[in-house]
Amino acid sequence: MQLGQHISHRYGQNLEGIRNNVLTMGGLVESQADNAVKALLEGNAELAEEVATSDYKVNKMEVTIDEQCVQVIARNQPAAKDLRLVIAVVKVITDLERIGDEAEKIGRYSIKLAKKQAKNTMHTELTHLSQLVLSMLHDALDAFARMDTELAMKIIAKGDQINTEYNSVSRLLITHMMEDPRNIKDVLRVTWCARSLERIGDHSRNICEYVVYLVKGADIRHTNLDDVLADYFPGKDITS
Amino acid sequence: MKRFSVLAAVALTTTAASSSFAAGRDYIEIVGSSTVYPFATVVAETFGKKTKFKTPKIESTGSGGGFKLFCSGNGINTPDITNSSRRIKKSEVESCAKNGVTNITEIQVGFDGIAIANAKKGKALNLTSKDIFLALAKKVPGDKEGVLIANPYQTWKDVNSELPSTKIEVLGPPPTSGTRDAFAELALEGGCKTFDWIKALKKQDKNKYKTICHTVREDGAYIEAGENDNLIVQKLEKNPNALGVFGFSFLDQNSDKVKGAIIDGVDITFENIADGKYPISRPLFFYVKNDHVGKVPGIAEFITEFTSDETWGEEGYLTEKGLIPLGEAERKDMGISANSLKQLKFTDE
Amino acid sequence: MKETTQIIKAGLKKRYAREKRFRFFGLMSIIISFIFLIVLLVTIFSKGWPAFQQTYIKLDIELDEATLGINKFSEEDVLFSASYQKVIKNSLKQMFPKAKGRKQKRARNNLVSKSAQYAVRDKVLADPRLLGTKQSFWFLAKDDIDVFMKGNIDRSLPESDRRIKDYQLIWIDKLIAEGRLERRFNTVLFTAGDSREPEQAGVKGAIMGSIFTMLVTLSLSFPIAVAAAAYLEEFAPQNNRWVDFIEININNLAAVPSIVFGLLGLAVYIGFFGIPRSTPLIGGLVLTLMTLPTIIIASRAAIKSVPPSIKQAAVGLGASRMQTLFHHTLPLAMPGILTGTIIGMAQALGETAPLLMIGMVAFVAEVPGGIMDPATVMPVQIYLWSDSPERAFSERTSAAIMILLGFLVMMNIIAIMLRKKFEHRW
Amino acid sequence: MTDIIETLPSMAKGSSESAEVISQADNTRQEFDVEISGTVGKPLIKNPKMSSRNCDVFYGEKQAIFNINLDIGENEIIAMIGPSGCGKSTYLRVLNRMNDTIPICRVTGEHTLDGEDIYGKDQDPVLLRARVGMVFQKPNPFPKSIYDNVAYGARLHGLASNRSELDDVVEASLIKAGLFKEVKDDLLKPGTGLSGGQQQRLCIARAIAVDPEVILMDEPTSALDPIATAIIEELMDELKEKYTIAVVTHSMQQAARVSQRTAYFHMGKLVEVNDTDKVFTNPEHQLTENYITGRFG
Amino acid sequence: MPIQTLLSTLLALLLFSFFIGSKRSLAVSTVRKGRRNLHSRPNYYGFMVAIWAGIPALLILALWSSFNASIITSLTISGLPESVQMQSKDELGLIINEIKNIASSGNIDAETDMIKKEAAFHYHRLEQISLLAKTVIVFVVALLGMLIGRSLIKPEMRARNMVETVMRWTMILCASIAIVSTIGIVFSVLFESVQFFKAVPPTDFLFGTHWSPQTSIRSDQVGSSGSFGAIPLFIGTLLISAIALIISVPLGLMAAIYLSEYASPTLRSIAKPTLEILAGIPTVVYGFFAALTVAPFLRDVGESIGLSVASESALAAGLVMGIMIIPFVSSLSDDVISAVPQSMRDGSYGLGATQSETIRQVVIPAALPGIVGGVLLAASRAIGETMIVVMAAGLSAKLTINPLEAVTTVTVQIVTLLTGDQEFDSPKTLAAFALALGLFTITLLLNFIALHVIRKYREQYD
Repeated sequence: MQLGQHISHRYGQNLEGIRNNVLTMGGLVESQADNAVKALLEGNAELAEEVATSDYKVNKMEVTIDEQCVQVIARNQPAAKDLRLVIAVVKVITDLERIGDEAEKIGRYSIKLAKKQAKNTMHTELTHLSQLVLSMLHDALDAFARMDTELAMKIIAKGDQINTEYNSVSRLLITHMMEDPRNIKDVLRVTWCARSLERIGDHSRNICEYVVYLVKGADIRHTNLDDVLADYFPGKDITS
Repeated sequence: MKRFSVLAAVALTTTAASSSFAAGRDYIEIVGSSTVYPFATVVAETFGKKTKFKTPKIESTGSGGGFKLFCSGNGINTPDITNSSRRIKKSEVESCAKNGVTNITEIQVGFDGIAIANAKKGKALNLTSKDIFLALAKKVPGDKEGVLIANPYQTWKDVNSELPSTKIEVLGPPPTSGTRDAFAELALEGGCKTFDWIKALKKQDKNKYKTICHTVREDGAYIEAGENDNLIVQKLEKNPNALGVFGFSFLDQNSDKVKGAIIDGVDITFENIADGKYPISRPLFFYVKNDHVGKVPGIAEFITEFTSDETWGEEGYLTEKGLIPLGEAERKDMGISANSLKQLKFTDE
Repeated sequence: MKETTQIIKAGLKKRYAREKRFRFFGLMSIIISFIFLIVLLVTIFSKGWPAFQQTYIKLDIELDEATLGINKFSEEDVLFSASYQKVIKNSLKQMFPKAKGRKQKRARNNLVSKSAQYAVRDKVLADPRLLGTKQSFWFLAKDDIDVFMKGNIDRSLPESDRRIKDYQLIWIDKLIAEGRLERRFNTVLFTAGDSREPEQAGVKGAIMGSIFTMLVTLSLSFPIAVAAAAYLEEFAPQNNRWVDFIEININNLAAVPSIVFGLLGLAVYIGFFGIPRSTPLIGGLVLTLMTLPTIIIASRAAIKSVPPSIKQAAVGLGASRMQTLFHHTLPLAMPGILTGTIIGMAQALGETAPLLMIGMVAFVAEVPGGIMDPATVMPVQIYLWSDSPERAFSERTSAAIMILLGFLVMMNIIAIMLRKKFEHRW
Repeated sequence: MTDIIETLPSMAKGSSESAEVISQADNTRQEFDVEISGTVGKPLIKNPKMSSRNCDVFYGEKQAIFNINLDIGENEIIAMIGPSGCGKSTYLRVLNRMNDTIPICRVTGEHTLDGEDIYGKDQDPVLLRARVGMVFQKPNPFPKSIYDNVAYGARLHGLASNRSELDDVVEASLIKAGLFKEVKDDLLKPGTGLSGGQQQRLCIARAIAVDPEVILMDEPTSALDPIATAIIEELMDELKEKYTIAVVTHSMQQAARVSQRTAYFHMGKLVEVNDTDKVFTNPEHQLTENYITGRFG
Repeated sequence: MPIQTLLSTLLALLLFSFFIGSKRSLAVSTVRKGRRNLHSRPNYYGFMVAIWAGIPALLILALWSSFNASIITSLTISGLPESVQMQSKDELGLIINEIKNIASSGNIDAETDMIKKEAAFHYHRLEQISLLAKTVIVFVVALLGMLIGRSLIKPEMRARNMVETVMRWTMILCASIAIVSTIGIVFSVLFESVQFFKAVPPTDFLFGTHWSPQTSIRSDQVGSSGSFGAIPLFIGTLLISAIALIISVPLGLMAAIYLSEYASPTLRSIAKPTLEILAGIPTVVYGFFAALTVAPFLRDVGESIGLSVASESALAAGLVMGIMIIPFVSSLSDDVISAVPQSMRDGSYGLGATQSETIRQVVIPAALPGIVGGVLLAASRAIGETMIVVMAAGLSAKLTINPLEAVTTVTVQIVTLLTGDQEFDSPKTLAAFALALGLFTITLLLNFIALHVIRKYREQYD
């Protein structure tokens, strides 16, 4: 999809500004998530502390972008793809903010877990899941930046993988709890972290859905993936 | 550019507003009667061509308007000569004198015959003055002596059984015209006088007499047709039943279209008018402001030209234009008094 | 189909009939007007055409010194005042010796115009050495002869009803047979001033008079009228008694009969300011008053129709009201102003009545050379000629009308061209 | 697609390089001028009230409209949008043969109203215009009283046989146009004395009084303020129940608000016709998209 | 210096002042901060200087010229011996006149008495002095004005405002010319009218139903004075104008409608100017046409259907006059009809009106004020027309509204009375002035009413 040049230069600038801010916010959120995972896996309390305390930046960006969107709607009454862009942005930043929140949560648990680093290594179980989620987030943001619906569809299709991974991690952690009831407190923390990672995956998926909406004008939420593929990506084998 | 034109306009207006037009006038200015106009213009033109003076300018203002201008004073802005189809009146002499115009010469140039004519196609008419009076007067004597009734006659036959039974329709000049005046005085009064009791009235009550004899009927039989005599001629041609009253020169020029009626047994011809046999003709005059002579170049020479035999004589070019000349002796006297600029001494009739 | 549709359909036939009738009336109005115009023009043109031709007669003149009483060495004044009529008479006598009686002799002398002697005089003055020789001259024929040659006197009429008698016919036939009679284009009509002899009469004096008068009228009435209109439309306060009064007066002046302006000119310009009578200046001044209201009314309408947005735009750019007026409003209103000016000028060009009072209804033989020379104007010339007894003037009257109409058409064409040039669309 | 990616980094750097962006955009502009091969969306529907096939309109030598095919359904409001001079008003005037009054205008193609040929030999433009009424951009009340303005058409067409019937027609039309309450005491006052919005409603009342089947509106609110506009839009919505309405507008918001379908015209061609919902969120044609989002194209 | 030379020299001086002014302003501005700090454009400074030079000089010139004569005259009189001065005013006027004549002609006969000769010489000298003084003063004032104007030039000087104020006053002056003319007209006819009303009571004039000035020409016959009831003249004017309007309004209006609404542009561009020729044909031609073609035709037609038609009838004159004024109605109506906005027509067509219905019910009502204006102009032309009436309707003042009879109009009577052969100060001539005054008053009243009616109409529909 091409954006083209607006007749009203300022309108165009405003829209671009919003997009840029969203991408910046995406980048911020992504690094938050990265750091959180890193802190969790490495038991780096310092990093975890930083993640836990810098969520306010994400929140602030959300408010700013929200404000910008309201202004654009009020002033320029965007239509068609501009309208979809604004709507998508409003939704994307909500998801990003949530991702930020999840990252913060992971950070907080990581601080506590880090102190017991030496004794417990259950959180290493999360390595695979976190890699998966982070790449998904990265790709989603990429799809948004490039308005790449095919990439977005691929990510959406990955959603199942995360579920599978989360289920297996859950099973593992339950085993840990059964092994040693003293560990329950820590294991629960790790479970919550896994839960957060799963949420980040869901949010990323949402972002991808908005990308499809933004580009194709089709709302694919709560619809069968195969139908969507048949309708909007005919003749393309995306999931494979 | 526009502002300059505005400036120019302002300048022009001021030119107009400033009254000092002291620049000399080198041509004679003549005003007055439209009846004399055709004759005066011919003289003026010949004068202009023959001599080295400029051709005089002649306005056709009517006799009254002419006197008004003439009598408005001496000076370069007033006319030098006025034409008139009647004598100057006492009141006019007075108004002249009031403005300092006291030294006037009166010159009678000849006569203008007034024709009563109808179309060539129409029947030849042999009228008497009485017929004319009875046909055209506003009130005519009734059956009893001394009683006037509103004119009842509708056709010529009603007036005189020998005349054809056509509707009385006479096109003539309006009451403001000298021609009309002369016509009333000569034709109507002539017929009027044939009634003895009216004639007798003349001595007792002149006003009443004139009222009876000069008043023209206004019920449509006499049609006031303006002073365009050409038009009257053409109208007569279109309407063979109608008669017209107009100057002799027009009859002369249009002898193929209209013919004059015989009045009291006299045919309207050049000779008959000159002899005074034809009853309806009137004198024509012009008046010269003696004070201007010598100051406006050419006045004396113009008078000489006017009064030369070549001009107003029996063979003169004015007769070609229809002027009836004065008699030989009168002409001579008039010529002398004119060229010597004899001052007019007004005597009431 | 809906009920209303049916009702409408039912009435349609009648309405279309009405439409057709209406259109027909419109077309008829134009056709009727055109018929009148054509009738008038045909009358004028058919009468006026012959006036553009003039009959000339060739005579051989013996410039005999003895007859003339002058010789080659005479003073110019003597040469000037000699009677050249005699040699012309002699020449005619030689040609037609049979004339009997005074009447016929006079008729013989009147074959050629009275101007003939002056033509001879001018030639002699130019070259006194011609005296004593025999020269051929083409003289203007007398008006009667001219009228006859143009077929306006019927030969078949009985002699007494004809202005050209039988003996004259014989002379004319002889002249024709000898090739001494010719019809040429009538240059006199355009190069001479007024004359009482139809064959010598021309409209140049009247044309020049009209031109000078119109110049005065135009140069006064145009700026004044435009200024007045601009003031009333652009500057005058609304609902001001004085302005109302001006407005009523302007409208009223448009309705005042033109003769009244003549009275005004007589009383004010001549009586009060002492402007000389009979001059294009006074005529122009009087006609200015007469045309002013017409131009003012038209100009006001034109200025009013300039969209206010344009004026506002100019004022918005910081132009003063005066600048707006001169730079925008007036140029844009120019087509309308010009239309009004032309209508007014055309009216003034054809006006006689007011000139009566200020001495322009006059015999002026000399061609005026400026606004201070005595002059008449075209319509007055037409009026005077139409009232002249000489038959030959009637065709000249029509010819003069044709020339006046030519002027009018020219003015209209200029107006249309100017209008085209200034026309704007918004 | 690729452009965006290239422009993005520069965008991120800030506005100081925006000039460069514009020039890039200018370069890309050529690519937007794609050939319009035909109308996208759904110009044709079942059981249309009016329809046009292969419509061309010429002004003298100049062609103003190129091959338009469009149906207008019963009781729907169809909005026509497009840049100035795109032919939408011209097309609107084709529908009731108003173009007949322009001598140099020539219309070809098939045009029907209820299946009847509008330009057929036996079709009468006067009758047609009574059935297909029109409301214009600028309120143009006649220099008559309010009553006479509304009664004008009814009188012309003889729709009322007596005074009281005429009164009824006038009252009913004014009520339908939502103007009756405001003017009921001033019916004999001149129509030109009303406010702009009232005048336009008067014009609508005038059109309704003839009881048309279709009402064409040529930018009916372009000269009005938002309140008056809102009242007229509300009125259009009500009128939709009885009449078919085609409205030309320059306000996309208005088109979006009042119409069920929207047609986009571009340089004499009909580019896209679609449900209004779709056109304003997700137009199919690039040109439509550019127009409604306010882009070059 | 004669006035023409003086004026043209003055004009040249004004041009010179203009250039001086604009040059000076440029010079002044460059000394300081350059052109931009000038308040007005250099042209305006030029105009300002020209105004300073021109207006006082022209004013002085006009004043001098208007008082010149009377001052010199009184100076001459005061130079005369007392015995002469003692004489009555009339006598004195005569003497002065004579002196003036002597002076202007410069030819002094031997007979003229010494006093007059001297006076004439005195007069002549005074005149020469006056002329010289006038020339000198005017030029000095003009030069002084120029210098003052020049010295006033400063960059901050508001030349434009000053020039515009002067121009504005000039415009007011131009607009007021209408009033001046009205006053002029009233004054030029008032004096004679008053004299007339001394002879004829105003009531007789205003309400008399008989107009017959025929016998009163004889001033020696007071007893048989004619009657001067103006009613028949005004009725006649109305009758003929009404006939003319009955002919010209429908024809002109329909022609205008056809041209502006139905006709092709080519036909219109040809037909409109062609029709306008009708207004340009001299009225003499119409007069002949009416008298020689139309009137006999009407009479013959009348005879054939048993109606008595006078050979000079109001109908013939009115008919031809109607033709003459067709273009007044058609051209002006055509303009206003074309000016009716297309949207009005569209509105009507859009409702299913036919073209004629649109024209009749929408276009014409909308154009009505303008059409009425055109008709009024045509009517005033009809009222003022003389030649046609003189030739075709005659001069007999009959109180009738029968168009088949001969009538006359006010203007015709004015012209005939003024150019007649009777004495100028007889009531008969003076009646012309009274008629002019009457006509003028009536048209003024009508215009007054018209303005108010139009105002009311405009308030309603604008």
